[in-house]
Order: sequence, then structure tokens, then C-alpha cells
Amino acid sequence: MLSQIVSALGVVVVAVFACSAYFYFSNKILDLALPVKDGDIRSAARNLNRRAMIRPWLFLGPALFLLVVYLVYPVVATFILSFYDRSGEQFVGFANYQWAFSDREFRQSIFNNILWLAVVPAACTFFGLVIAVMTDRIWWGNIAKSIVFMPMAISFVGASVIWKFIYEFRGGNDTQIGLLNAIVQLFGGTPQVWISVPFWNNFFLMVILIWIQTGFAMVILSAALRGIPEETIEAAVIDGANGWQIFWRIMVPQVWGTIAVVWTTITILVLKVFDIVLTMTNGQWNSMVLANLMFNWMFRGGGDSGRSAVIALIIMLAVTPIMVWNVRRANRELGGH
Amino acid sequence: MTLARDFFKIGPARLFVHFVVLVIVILWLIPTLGIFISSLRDKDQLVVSGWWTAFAGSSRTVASRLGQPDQQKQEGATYVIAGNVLEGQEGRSIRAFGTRVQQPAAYSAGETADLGDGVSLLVNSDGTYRYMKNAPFGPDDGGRRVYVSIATPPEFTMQNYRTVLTGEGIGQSFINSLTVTIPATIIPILIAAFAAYALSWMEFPGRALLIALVVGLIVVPLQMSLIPLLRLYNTVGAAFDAPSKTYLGIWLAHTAFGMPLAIYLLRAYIAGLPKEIIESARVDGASDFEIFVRIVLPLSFPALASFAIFQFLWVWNDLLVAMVFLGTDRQHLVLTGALNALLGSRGGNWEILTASAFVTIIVPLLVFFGLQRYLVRGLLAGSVKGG
Amino acid sequence: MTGLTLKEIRKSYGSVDVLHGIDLEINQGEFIVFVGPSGCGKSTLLRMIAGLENITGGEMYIDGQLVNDVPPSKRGIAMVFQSYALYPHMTVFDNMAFGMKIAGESKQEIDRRVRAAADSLQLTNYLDRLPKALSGGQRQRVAIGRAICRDPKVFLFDEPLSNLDAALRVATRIEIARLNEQMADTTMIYVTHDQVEAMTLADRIVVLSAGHIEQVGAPLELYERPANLFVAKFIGSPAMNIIPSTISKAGPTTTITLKGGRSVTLDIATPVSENGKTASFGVRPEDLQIANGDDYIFEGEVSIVEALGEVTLLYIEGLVPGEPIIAKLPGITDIRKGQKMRFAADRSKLHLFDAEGHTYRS
Amino acid sequence: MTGLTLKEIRKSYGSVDVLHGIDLEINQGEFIVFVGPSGCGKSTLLRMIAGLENITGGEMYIDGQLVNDVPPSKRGIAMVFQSYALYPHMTVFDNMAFGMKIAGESKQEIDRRVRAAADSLQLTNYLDRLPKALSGGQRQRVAIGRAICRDPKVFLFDEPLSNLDAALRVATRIEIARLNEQMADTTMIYVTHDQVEAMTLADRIVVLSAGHIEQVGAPLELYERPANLFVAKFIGSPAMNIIPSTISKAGPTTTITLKGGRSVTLDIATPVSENGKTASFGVRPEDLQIANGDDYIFEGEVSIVEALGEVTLLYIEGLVPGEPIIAKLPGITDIRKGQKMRFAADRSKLHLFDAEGHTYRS
Amino acid sequence: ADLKFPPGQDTKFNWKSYEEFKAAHADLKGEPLTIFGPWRGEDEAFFRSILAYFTEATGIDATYSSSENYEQQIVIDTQAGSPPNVAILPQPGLLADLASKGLLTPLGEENAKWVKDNYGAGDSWVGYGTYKGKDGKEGYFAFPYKADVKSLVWYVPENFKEAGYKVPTTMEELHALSDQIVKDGGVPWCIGLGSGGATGWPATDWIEDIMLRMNKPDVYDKWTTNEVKFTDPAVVAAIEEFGKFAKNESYVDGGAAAVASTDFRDSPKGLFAVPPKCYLHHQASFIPSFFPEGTKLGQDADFFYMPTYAAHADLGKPVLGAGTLVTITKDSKAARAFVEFLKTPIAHEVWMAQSSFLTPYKGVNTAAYANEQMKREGEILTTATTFRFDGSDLMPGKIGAGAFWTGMVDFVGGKSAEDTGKEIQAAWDGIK
Ligand SMILES: Nc1ncnc2c1ncn2[C@@H]1O[C@H](COP(=O)(O)OP(=O)(O)OP(=O)(O)O)[C@@H](O)[C@H]1O
Ligand SMILES: Nc1ncnc2c1ncn2[C@@H]1O[C@H](COP(=O)(O)OP(=O)(O)OP(=O)(O)O)[C@@H](O)[C@H]1O
Ligand SMILES: [Mg+2]
Ligand SMILES: [Mg+2]
Repeated sequence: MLSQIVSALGVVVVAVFACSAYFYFSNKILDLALPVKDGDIRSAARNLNRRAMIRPWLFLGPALFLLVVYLVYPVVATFILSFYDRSGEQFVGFANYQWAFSDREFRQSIFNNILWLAVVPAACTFFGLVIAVMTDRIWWGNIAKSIVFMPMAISFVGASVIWKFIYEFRGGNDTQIGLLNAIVQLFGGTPQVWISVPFWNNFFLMVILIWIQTGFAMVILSAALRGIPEETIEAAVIDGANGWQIFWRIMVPQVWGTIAVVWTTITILVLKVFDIVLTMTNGQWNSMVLANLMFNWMFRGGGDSGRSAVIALIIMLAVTPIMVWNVRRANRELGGH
Repeated sequence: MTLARDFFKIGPARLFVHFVVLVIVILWLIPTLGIFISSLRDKDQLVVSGWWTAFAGSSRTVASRLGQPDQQKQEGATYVIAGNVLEGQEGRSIRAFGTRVQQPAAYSAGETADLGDGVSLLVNSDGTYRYMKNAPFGPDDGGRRVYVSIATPPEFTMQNYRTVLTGEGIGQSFINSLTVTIPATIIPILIAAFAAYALSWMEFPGRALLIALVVGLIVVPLQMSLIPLLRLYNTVGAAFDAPSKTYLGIWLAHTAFGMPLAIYLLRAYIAGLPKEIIESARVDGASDFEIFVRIVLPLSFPALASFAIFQFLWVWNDLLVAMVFLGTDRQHLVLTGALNALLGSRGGNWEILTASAFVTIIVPLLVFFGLQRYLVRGLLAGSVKGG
Repeated sequence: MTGLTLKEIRKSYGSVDVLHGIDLEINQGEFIVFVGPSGCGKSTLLRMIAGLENITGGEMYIDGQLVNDVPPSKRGIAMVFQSYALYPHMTVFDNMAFGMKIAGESKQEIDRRVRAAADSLQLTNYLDRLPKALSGGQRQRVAIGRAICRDPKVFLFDEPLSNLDAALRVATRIEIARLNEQMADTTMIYVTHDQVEAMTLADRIVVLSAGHIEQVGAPLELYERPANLFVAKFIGSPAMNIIPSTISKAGPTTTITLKGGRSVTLDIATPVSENGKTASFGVRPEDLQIANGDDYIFEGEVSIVEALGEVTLLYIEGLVPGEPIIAKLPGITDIRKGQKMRFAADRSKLHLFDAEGHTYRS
Repeated sequence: MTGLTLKEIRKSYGSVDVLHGIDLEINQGEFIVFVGPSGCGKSTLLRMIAGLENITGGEMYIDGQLVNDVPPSKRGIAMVFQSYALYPHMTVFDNMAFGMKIAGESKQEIDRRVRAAADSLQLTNYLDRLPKALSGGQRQRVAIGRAICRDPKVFLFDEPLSNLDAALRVATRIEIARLNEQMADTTMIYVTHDQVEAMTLADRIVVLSAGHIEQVGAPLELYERPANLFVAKFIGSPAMNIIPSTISKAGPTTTITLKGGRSVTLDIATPVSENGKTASFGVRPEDLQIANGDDYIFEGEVSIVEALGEVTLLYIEGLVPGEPIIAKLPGITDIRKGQKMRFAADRSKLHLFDAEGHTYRS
Repeated sequence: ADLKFPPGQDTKFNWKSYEEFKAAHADLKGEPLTIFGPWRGEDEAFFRSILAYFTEATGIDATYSSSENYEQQIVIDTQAGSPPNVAILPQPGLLADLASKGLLTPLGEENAKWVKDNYGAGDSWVGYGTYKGKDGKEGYFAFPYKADVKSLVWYVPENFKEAGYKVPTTMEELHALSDQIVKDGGVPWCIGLGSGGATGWPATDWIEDIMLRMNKPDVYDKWTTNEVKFTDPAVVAAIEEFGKFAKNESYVDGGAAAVASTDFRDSPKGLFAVPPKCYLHHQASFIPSFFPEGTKLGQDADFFYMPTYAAHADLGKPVLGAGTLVTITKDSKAARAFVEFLKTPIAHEVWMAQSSFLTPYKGVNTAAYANEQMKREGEILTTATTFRFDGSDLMPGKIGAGAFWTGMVDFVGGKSAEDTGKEIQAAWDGIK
């Protein structure tokens, strides 16, 4: 065991060191290749300017390399595959696209995804905001924050297990071991098989993601809220606004930009996350979403690379407007410099 | 404190805040709490009663077997098999018993049940029983089933954790997980920070385009890239006559998959650093490399820490990427994989799922609490800038 | 009737006492300025009046009513912050209307009042803009407008001009003076660092230092008859020159011996018991003149000449090493660095403070 | 030899021209101050000298060398920023030593120079502190110290004092003046909003407006002989009073008719061709005196009296409605609001500008 | 290595086959062999104990790995070109797909012949290992190793005894028994379809069992290839028949609503409750692993063969089963040796002796079975006249591990049998 630890440690150190070494030595070499001598200011300036032209690419190199190989290349490959049949060998034109839009399951997934997109980012942001605001104002706020953040540390699969315990249904007269049903029963309701109620089961699944991601929203928004000038709140207090009004009319509008960032991040997550649906329902009872549909077409029973490629592309397409907006924002920020 | 910070403290509003936060905290805690308690319960009980009843004593009706005829003793005219149905279960007591499964509580403890044919049975609340017959017990009378209602005090067990923690190769896979996770957390941060710096503070053609590319790539679904990449790995592996599934491979994979978000978040922060500080350093003669290492890196530590938490959580909890790029053999199996293997071939054993959910959560939580201070500060500048 | 009464007002943050019992009567319609060095508690006191800080001890009355526990919005006050504190996401109109909307005023009424305020502050053309599209001076005017719309009994300003540049500062200062005239019944309390603001705006100035009131009085009173060394040095720029001295002859007029040995006689009466005690002699830079002949207070060598056009500042070394005496002469002079010069001053403009720093002038 | 030469320096951001061709010669060791209204391009020009902004057009020479493409670190400059721009994670010592460490100086040399700079700025006791544990004035001194350690040929300041409070500002200003004296060979270029700073520190002041140079000259030159209306109004506080007028008799001395009808004769020569043209008559508030008898320039009603102790400002209405004429009288007066008064001024202190705003004084 | 049963000692094992194998494969020492299979947890330990014998005999350096998503993993690995040497999968459908993409190595006719000769219902088994290759030609690709019998109904003998119930021998009797239990105030069936992402599959076993009992085997075969469609009356009738059990409120524990959501691992626990929640449970031979701890087979629990309809007596006693199939995904001598090893009785017996392993291999000593019940199950396999592989595993993954499951869940949830059939058929049409 000890030797394993030692060798693991060694590997870790070497890896991190090698990465640092790249940056260190590539810059060193650049400096050596284009020397700057004290004497001649003209040639020194020329070399410095050349360095300035090359150096960004040294900095960006590894990131670009990884992005291109690991993300751009698969995207391109996927795009090409989307015009081929299931084995990726026979060109079929737009057949896969045609199929997608006529497939019931696909339409169902789109519908469900829209539901998810409408609910989860909003809910996470809302709860995150409320918790951030409120915990800033009580002495045990940090404890509360930690608890809300905790689900972030749980894997999606683990989280699904946790929630299975909440939604668990026992038929007949058995004691309910699912908390939700136990509570429903306590109040005289009839226990339900929550995750199999079409349409509504989407929401029960969403709750899980909301439970996990609210911590993220909370952390970021709480930081943003601290950036709000105290004086604007004091001014509102003098203007006679109550806590509720201050929250909605003074604080929220001022962190609007951050809300947008959080919203975007969670939106993307919603489109990409599929573990929850996989473990909870695997898309049954009309709870299929695009990511799972893609997964199914990609791997289930040998896979169909063409159709899964179409779905993957559609997921990406769905986020494009949000991304365009984000890129614009990023560039606008840049202009401010 | 200024008033704005505690304006909620005025009157009932303050109570309301405490109340709301308490409700939210409880709502958020309940699922985790439930699973934590469940992980401490007996695996058979787990599926028959709610975890919230774990603290209350419960009553269960179970089947038990009486002794074999070879234990019988003759007492006068009656033959007796004596024993205890609660063998090895301290602290419990019998409420009632029965001999037919349809009426398992027909007799209360201490009562002698007449079972006809000269057979009778007495079960006391302490579990001792006397099984009596007015003739010798034959071989057919052996191991008769009786049903007893047992009052059980709350009980917890560490067995589930023992199973998980002593599972074969858990230690190894723990180390494997760390071997994967630590570089896969640090390397992307380093690379992304350099890139983010270049994208915020260095002038070069195509910068805006690159930013667009990075932001755009955040959306690429991970599953999509697995097969093309693995193919690439195999080609490269074959070319260098090296195995295609290596730590290096998975580090790079995790690094790349985390890269867009890392650059996106770090750039927001780094771009928000005061321009004058960087210009000062430039006037002081520092090259971009020196500015980055000596000024930007220390100043962005909070942002780096917060991203580190996200990346760490993601890598630590990942199973898919590890399986694809590192493989599932013992030497390379990560913790999530090892715990997964403890589950039977046909899927979830609740007790293992619950206990392992807690085992995996520990390290991320430690990391979270360790870096928490920086977390809030870290995203501050980034988010304010964004806003 | 009394506008505002502070009785033994105290403030502590935890174990730190910030205000040690402030007693102050402010009349309705008065313009009061709080001045004092940074950290002396000006903002704290103002914020307590606004209700933004709890009152640790003492009693505060507005219009005769105890307001210790009255929330800000019910005190009939309005406040203008140093940082403007405009709501960045609202237009100028909405910024000014916010308080009234909260109070549920009718649309017409809101419109009427906002437009009236905007008119009087020349903001009518900007009503639809967001604060970020305004210049600093305009922003501060909006903040004032917002306060006006509340139609307050007491108007509070916390260094409203300190974020503005010189020219704007003058313009806005005049605006505030005008406002004060228009709203004759409204009590105004104004915190500032800037002497010119304090002197030009105030009916009375309250000089604070380390949580105590040092002196309360009309601007010229403070300038001409500072109650103590602190006020003497604080009011006026550059600050009053202070020279250590000993009282050599007390009486209806007092003769003192300055550090360096020269004797000066002042038109200030001192009790005979003070004879021989150390005292601080003070003279303002602008009261010093170049002496003709022997009737001078001190002499020294000019170490720095700062010609500002309108006036010239001379830094004269000689009396207390490292603490040059400053003289302010009108216009442009041809005095050069290194020149040895003698200075005199009008006897009526000399000041004398005892060892504790209290003035001898009654 | 020439310290710094700017030839037709231009700057555009995209299609926005910010500087429209700046020509300037700065001698070695000179202290130059750039002033001008906000947004006129002062900082931009300074940053171009530093090499922090690209030069869109024109040529810039430092010590005779073309530096258009030379990066900041090779220009032999040092810069002090308005926001201090200290490295927050480094101690004072490390902040000052950073540049030398980068340059690879020896440990002893670094130590020697940092200590020398710290000594001269009284920072020796703070060398181990982080910037956040320093007051604003100390921080700015560290920033200056850091610049000193670079031993620059050209020292650039961008509003170094504007984040400090009044007292600190005065103290640090004097410090900079001292520094300038000590580093006689170092050229200093200083951007400020503050007139007092400009007047007291500068050898020559460069007045910028909207990307043009309006005038370059010694401080008193600008004060006494502003080249145009812009400079006249910009230098001096309160600003020079400007009264529209017509030239009624041009010649070696000029007689003009002010708005309102009064004639004034000035000691300024105008070509006869100017007869009958409109002109702007200017007189500084501090040059106005209460007129005895009939020899006055204008009369009006006092609308505001601002007594500052040292001086009194009078706002006199009557000539141009809404634009009161300001008079600054020394000391305390008993003039009251509403009084009608006449004002005169020394003939040599009157200004006259033509319709384009250029002075008639040669 | 650590061998569970020292060679040569226990006479119930066929040690001779082991020694022979050892002698024939002495030349492979140190060769690497990677095996990828579906077994995890307990099963993995059992399989490793088998592997130990293999390693001991040949010196081959064999590594075994598995994963929760082994199905997906093998697709990724084979398509990306980094397959293990040997892949063991329980789905002929998936294997057929891999074979059609040329990702499997044929095992050769001699192996097919061996299976045909040595396995009970050998023809069927050969059929399930024979697929079209990339070239479109049929070949033998998959060697069956480890089987499950699915046509079992589990019950608690003592519960039957106390209530006076008899094990039914025909489907009609089974219905009568169910009614009787209802009349006695009990609930006859525990049915649970829940299985996380795979929810619905237990119902497919029901349908398949019923299909075999109402139709000729070739109808079943055609059904698995969709020559008989899901909308076919035969299929709809089978679904209907399942509905008589699962959708009958008084037949199932918890009522019909509970069926779809109860986890299949939890549902047999109802048999052992006191009083019992149900008396009957249809499930494959592996289910005892999910019985409460300490349950003794034979005494506390037992099974009977899922009876056939008296009305269809001509169909004989068909057996529905499943099994794992061993394929070579990357050919090597060691991989071949491994397949050879699986032909030795010892490779079966050692696992048999440890539980949860059935084999149709007729050459094994059935005395090696860990208990009487397993032996009986094993005998069902070896003596079967008609053996049919789990149909859903034969169908394309999209159906057998998708639409069919979902359809069953929908059916139990209230959809009619016709609509369910239509829905599944539509999905099947979609993948063509
Ligand atoms: N929340 C607080 N906790 C502890 N001390 C505080 C707090 N707020 C202010 N103080 C202290 O109270 C004193 C008075 O602060 P205050 O802001 O009133 O000063 P000020 O006179 O307005 O100064 P300035 O002119 O710099 O604004 C200061 O010493 C300050 O440090
Ligand atoms: N990056 C930029 N892009 C576009 N315009 C700019 C940029 N930086 C400055 N400007 C414009 O250039 C002009 C000059 O700016 P500069 O900062 O030099 O003014 P300044 O004289 O220093 O003003 P201040 O006294 O307010 O600092 C301003 O109008 C400003 O809006
Ligand atoms: Mg203050
Ligand atoms: Mg500027």
C-alpha cells in the first residue's frame, strides 16, 4: 500500500511538474531566442515586440491543442457522422435529420427538455438567490450555506440514490419507506408512484438537479450580492421599502448580470446532464430527455452513430443562442479594457 | 455592522428570515440525512421501514424455527423441545407468537398455545420457548416454523460501511482516484489560467474569435467525443507502442473537458484584475510570463481555488470518463468504479449504495471546506465583472 | 419650535465607543454642517439621525418626538450619500419616484413631484436616462432630487460633493445653497471635509473630534474665535500657525514670549494667575504681512515659495525646526527662496490658547 | 539636450480621435503638468509616453531616440498611477524591489536602493507591511518609491493625489516638490485636475482641451496672460468673470463697451481693424475691488455672500442674467445680500479676447 | 494461486479434465489475456475463483474487469479499437450487432459442434451464438457459459402447507390457485418491474414465458426477429395474458400501480413477510441472491416450473432461459485457450459448487451443485427439449432493452395490449 501511495505521489508530482515545466521552459527559450541586450534599444525593442507576438501562442498553445483535439475534432466528426447510417459507413444525406423530427420519442424529449430548461435554471437561481440573500444576514449563515452546498459534492448517481429513497413507493398497505409518500399518507393522501406519473415525473426529476445545483447558484450569487453598494440599500430603506421590496426592486436588478451567468451555466448543465434521468427512470414514463436519447442511440444495442450524432448536434444547437449572447457579452467586456 | 446588513433584524422580519433559512436548510439536509441514517441500518430493515422510524423502537414479525427432535427431553409424560427464538439477539423481546403464517400473532407471549394432537407451545417474552408433545417428537416435527412479533429497540450497524471499506481493492482504487483527480484538477487550472491571461491581457489577432470558440465549446456533450477520442488514443498508442489507457490519457481528457468552463470562469476573473497593476508590472519591465506568474497567479488564487473545487468534484465523481480512458482493471479502477463493482451484477444494493455515497462524499467535502474561504471571494470579482 | 434634539447620544460598536455623548439642538430650517477629521464620527452621527444605525444611548427627538426606535422611512428625513447611491438599474425618473411608488402615491402625484424636482435641478432632459449615462454632477443632482421628492422635514447630506471635480463642486454647492433658500422650513444637516463648503453653506458648524463636539457656532465665529486649538487648526487652510510661547505678563492685554525669544502683546485678557504658564500663540497665514521696520512678530528664511497667482504661499523656517510657518500673501510677489523676512500681523487677529488648548479669548 | 519630444502625436480609438496632433518639447529635468477638463486626453497622452498605449500617428523621442515601438520597460520611464496600483500580495519592500528583481539586480543592490528610497519617503518602518495595512498617503508614497527605485529618466504621474484627503494631499504634494528638487535631472510629467497642484509644482503647465494643446507656459504666465478664453476660464478659482462686450475704440489702449453699456478702457493694444467687433472682457474675481466713486467697471446687486473667513465671495447679478459675476474680497466684510455695489479693478489686470477667444494681449 | 478446491481432492469434481487441459496448454505462460464481463460483486468473486484455475493451469496472465454499464463500455471499446481479448455478454442481440460490424472473431465450426453435442438443447445454444459477420456470412461467434432458467415460480413451501395449497401443474391450475388465495384473503403475486434504468425487463420474461406456452417455438423465434410483429394477435394475446396477472388489482401485492415501480430485487421479499404479502413470484434462477439473508433454499423457499396451459398441451414443456456468451473480441492464443478451458467440466463445476451457476453442459457432475434446488434447475436445462433464449436479449437493443421495457411499463400503467404492441412495433419499424 505504501509503495502504491509513493508511486502515485510520484506520478502526480511529475505530471504537475511537467505541465509547469512546459510553460517555464517554453518562455525561457523564447527569451533566449530573442535576446534583449541593454545596449541597442532599437533591436531590443524589436525583439521584445517579436516576443510579444509569439508569447500569446505559447500561453494558449496547450489549451488550444486540447480544445481542438478533444472538443473541436469530435464535433466535426459528429457532424460528419450525422449524415451516415448507423454504422457510420453509408452516406444517407439528411435521413437522420428527417427521422429525428418524425420520431415520437424525439419530440417527447424536446418537450421535456424545454420543461427542464424552463424550470431548473429558474428554480436554482431563485433558490440560490434567496438563500444567498438570507444567509448573509444571519449568524449561522455559513453553516446554512455549507449545507446547501453539500449536494454539489455528491455525484449525480449518488444523488439519484438519495432521491429514490424519497420517491420510493410501496403498494397496498405496506408502510411507505419513501419520505414523500409517508408524508402524503400522514396528511391523508394516497401514496403515488411519483416517478411514473407522466408529465409530473419530469418535475420530480428536476427537483434532484435543483437540489444539487442550487449550491452553485448560491455561491456565485452570494458573491455578487456582496458587490452591491450598501448605500443603495440604505437609500431604499430611507425611501421606505421593506425587505421584500428591497430584495426584488433593488438587489435583484443589480445582480442581473450574474444571474444571467448562473442561468447560462445551469442551462448548459441541464442539457448535458443525463445521469439523473438514467438512474431514476431511464426515460420511461415519458421522461426522456435529449441527452439520454442520444446516449441510447449511441450505445444501446450496438448503437446508431448517425442518429445519436443528430441528437448531439441538436443539443448543441439548442444552446447556441445562449452562447452567442455570452460571447457578445464577453467581447463587450473586453472592449471595456 | 451597517444597517443594510441587518435590516432584516428589525422585528418579525428577522424571525422570518431565520425561519425560512431553517426550512430551506432542513429541506436540503433531509435527503442526505435520510441516506446517512439508511446507511447505518440493517440491509433487510432498510427496505421495509422508513429511515425516519429508525430511532423509534419497532415491532417486527418474523418467522423462526424451533429446535430439532434430537434436542427433545422427556419430562414425565411430555416430551419437550426447549430453546430460545431470540438466540443471539440481545435487547429484544417477544410480544406475541403464532404457528400459522396467516395468523402470526395469535397468542401473546407467555401464553401456552394448544396446537391439537397433544402438541402445545409456550413462548415467553424473553424468547425462551417450550415445545411440548405428549408423545416423542418424530423426525417430521423437526424445525417447525413459528412466527413471533419481536419488539426491537433502535439499532444501527456499521456493517454496510465495513462492507464498502473492506471491499476488495478499495484502498488501491482510492489511491487511483487521487492519482487521477489531483493532476486532473491542477493541470487544467494551470493551462486554463495561462490561456485566460492571454485572452484577457495580451494583444494578438483573433482574440475575440478564440474567446467565442472557448465559450462555444462549453456546450459540447461529453458522450459525443468518447468514441472519436478513444480511436485517436488507440492510434497514438499503437504508434508509440504504448497502452492506450494511461493516466496521462485520462488527465488530458479531464483537462480538456474541463477547459472551456475553466477558461470562461477564470477569464472573467483575470480580466477583472485592476489594469493598473498589470501596467505597473509592465513598466517595471516584467514580461508577460513574469506578470502572469508573479502578479496574476497569486492575485487570482481565490478564483483558481473555486474552480479547483468544481473541477475536483467533477473528476472525483466521474465514472464514465475514467472507464473509457483508464479502463476498469484493478490496477486502474477508480473509487467510483470500485464501489460500483460492489453492487451485484444485477444492480443496486441499497445498503451499499447508501454507504458508498457517503464514502465518496467525504473527500470532496474536505476539499470544499478547505477551500471554502476562497470560494466566495473567488467568484466575487468574476461575477461582479460579469454583472 | 425645535427641529431636532440630541440628548447625550452615544454610539458604540461592540467595545469601541465612537460617540461619547453628543448634545445638540438644531432649529427647524437651520443648515448645520458637521466637520471634523476623518473617523471622528460625523457619518455615524448622521446615520443615527437617519435611523440607519442603532442608537446605543441617549435620546433623539425630531419635531419633539422621540425617534430612537422609529424606522428611517417614518422619520421624515431624506438623505444624500457621498457615493450618490442611485439605483443603477432605474432611470432618473424611477430613481426619484421610487420612494413615492413604495408609499403608494398616485401616478399623477408622482409625476408632478418628480417633474417639479427635476425642473428645479435642471434634470428634466435626463429623466429617461440611467445613472451610468450621467456625469458625476448630474448624478449628485439626481440624488438630491430623489431626496427632495420625499419632501422631508430633515435633509441629510453625507459629503455629497466629495466625488465631484472642482468646477462641479462649486456649481453644485451653489445649487445646494439655493435649495436651502427655497426650502426654508427644512432642516439640513450636512457632513463634509471641505472647509469652503462648510463655511459657505452653514448657518452653524459643528466641529467634531474623536466622538466629541469641540465647538458649535456660526462659520465666522469659528474662524474668528476658535474655542480651542483643535478648532483653530482645523478651520482655515492652510492651518493657523501655532507657536509655543510663555505668558510673560498676564492682564487685560497679555504679553507673551515666543519660542525664539520675541515678545508679542495681544489684545486678550488673561488672569494674572496665568503668568509664566506655557501657552500656544496662533496666527493665521492670511493674517501675516511683511513687516515694515521693527514691529514684527517673528523672522525667518523663506524655504518654499508657492505662487498660485491669486495668492502666494511662503514657508518660513526659523522658529520650530521642521514646522515652517506659512504666510499667505495676496497676488504675485517677487519674494525668492532663501530670503530672510520679518512678518507682522494685526493685533486683533492674534490668538492665544492655554496649555490645555482652550482659548483665552472669552 | 532634449528630454522628450512629441511630434504630431495622434491617438484614435477606432474611429474616435482622442488626440489631434500634439507637438511638445520637454527639457530634461523639467516638471511638466498636464491639466485640462475631464476627458480631454491627459491620461491618454501620459500613457502613450509610458508606452502603455499605441501611438496612432506622429513620433515620440526620448533622449533623442524614437520610441514609438519601444515597450514601456525599455523607455527609462516610471509611472505612478492614480489608484496606486501596488501589488497587493507583496510587501512594501517587494513592491519596490519588483522591477529590480525582474531586471536581475543583485540582492545587495536591491536592498540598498529600496532602503534609500524608503528612507527618503519615510517608509522604512513599513517595509514589511502589505499595502492593505497602509493608509492612502503611505500607499501613494510606496508607489512613488517604487518609481524612484527604477531610477527613471522620465517620471510620470497620473493624478497621484486625487484619492487622498485634503491634508494628505498637501503633505504629499510638498513631498513631490522635494523629490523634484532632489532628482534634478529627471524629467517629470504630471497629470492633475487640481489647480493648486499644477500651479505649485509645475515648471511649465500644458493646458489640454479636447485633444489639443491650448497653451503651454509657466504657471504664472498662464494665470496672468492666458492665451485664450479657455485657459483664462480654466486657470483660477473661481473662474475669471467674462463679460460680452464690443470694441468701441481700438488702438494702443482699447476702449470697450460692456454688455449693459458701461465703457472700460484697457491697457491692451488692438489693431484698428477690430473696431466695432465683439469681444470678451475678462476680470478675475480676486482682482475686483469695491469701487470708490465713479471709476467702476460695473455695478450690480449682491445675490449671494459666501464668507470663508479668509476671503469673502460675492455673487453679483446684473450684467448677464443667470451668470452672476463673482468678486473675491479679502477677509471678512459686512456686505449683505441685496446690496447694490460697484466694482473696479486694476487696469493692468484686465483681459480681452477676440470673438474666437484669442487674447489681444501679445 | 489460491484455488478454492485443491485439485485432485474432492471427488465430485472432474479433476481429470483439468489435468488434461493443463497438459495441453503449457506453452502459454505469461501471455496476457483481458476478459471483460458482466459480473460484479459476488459473481465477480466466483468468476475469479474459476479464473484462478485457468491461470494456474496455463500461466496466462489473465485480468478480468467489469462495469456497471458494461453494455455501453463494450460498444465504446470495440468501436474505438481497444477491445478486451474476451468479452462475455448476456445479450445475443448486442453480440449479433457487434459481429455484423466485424468486431467479433469467429470461434469456428468445431466449437459449434462441441456445443451442439455437449449442451442440453445444444441446437438452440448454437443458434444463439451464430450471427452474420461483416461479410454477411453466418458464423459461430459466441460460446455459452453460465445459464439461468427463467421459467420458474418461487414460493415458500411452508406457507403453502399451512394454507393447504398445492403446487399447480398447469396454467389453469395456477389461475385457480391465485383465485383461491384471493378468496382466502391473501394476495397471490409479487411482481416488481423496477430496475432503475432497465425498469420493465421482468415483464418481458413473463411475456416470453407466456409466448412459449401459447405458441410454437418458431413463432417465438420469428417474434424475436420481428417476422411476427408485436401487433400480431399472438403477441397481443400474450401481453393480455400477462395483464391477467399484473393488472389484476387483487392479484398483485400493492395493486397494479405498485408493479411498475417496485424494484425487482425487493419484490420477492414479500414472500417471506409475516404474514406473507404474496405467495408466488415469477423470476429467474438468480433471484435467491435477493432473498433475505439466511433463507435456506428448499426449506424456506422453493420453486416450481412455470406451468404450461392444458389447452396447449401439444407444446410440451418449453424452457425460457438466459445465459452469458463468451466471445473473442481480440484474437489470441490465450483467448482460444480460455474458450477451450470453458469446455472442461471443471470450469463449470467449481462455480456450481459455490452457487448461482447453472449450466446446460451435460458433461458435468451434477453432484457438484451447491444444493438440491440448483441441481433441479440444472436438470431443467440439461433435459429441456425446447430451450429458448430470453427474447428481449435477442431483439435489437433499441427494442429489447428499450421499447419493449417501456411498453411493458406503459402496459402495466394502463395502456391496452393492442396499443402497447403498436407502440413497440412502431419503435421497431423506426430502427430499420
Ligand atoms: N461598523 C463599524 N464597526 C466598528 N467601527 C466602526 C464601524 N463603522 C464605523 N466605525 C468607526 O467609527 C468611527 C467613526 O466613523 P465615521 O464613519 O462616523 O467617521 P467619519 O467622521 O464619517 O469619517 P470620514 O470623514 O472618513 O467619513 C471610525 O473610527 C470608524 O472606524
Ligand atoms: N479604450 C478606449 N476606447 C475608446 N475611447 C477611449 C478609450 N480610453 C479613453 N477613451 C476616450 O479618450 C478620451 C480621453 O481619455 P483620457 O482618459 O485621456 O481623459 P483624461 O483627460 O485623462 O480625463 P480624466 O481627467 O477624466 O482622467 C475620453 O473621451 C475617453 O472617453
Ligand atoms: Mg464619513
Ligand atoms: Mg485621466
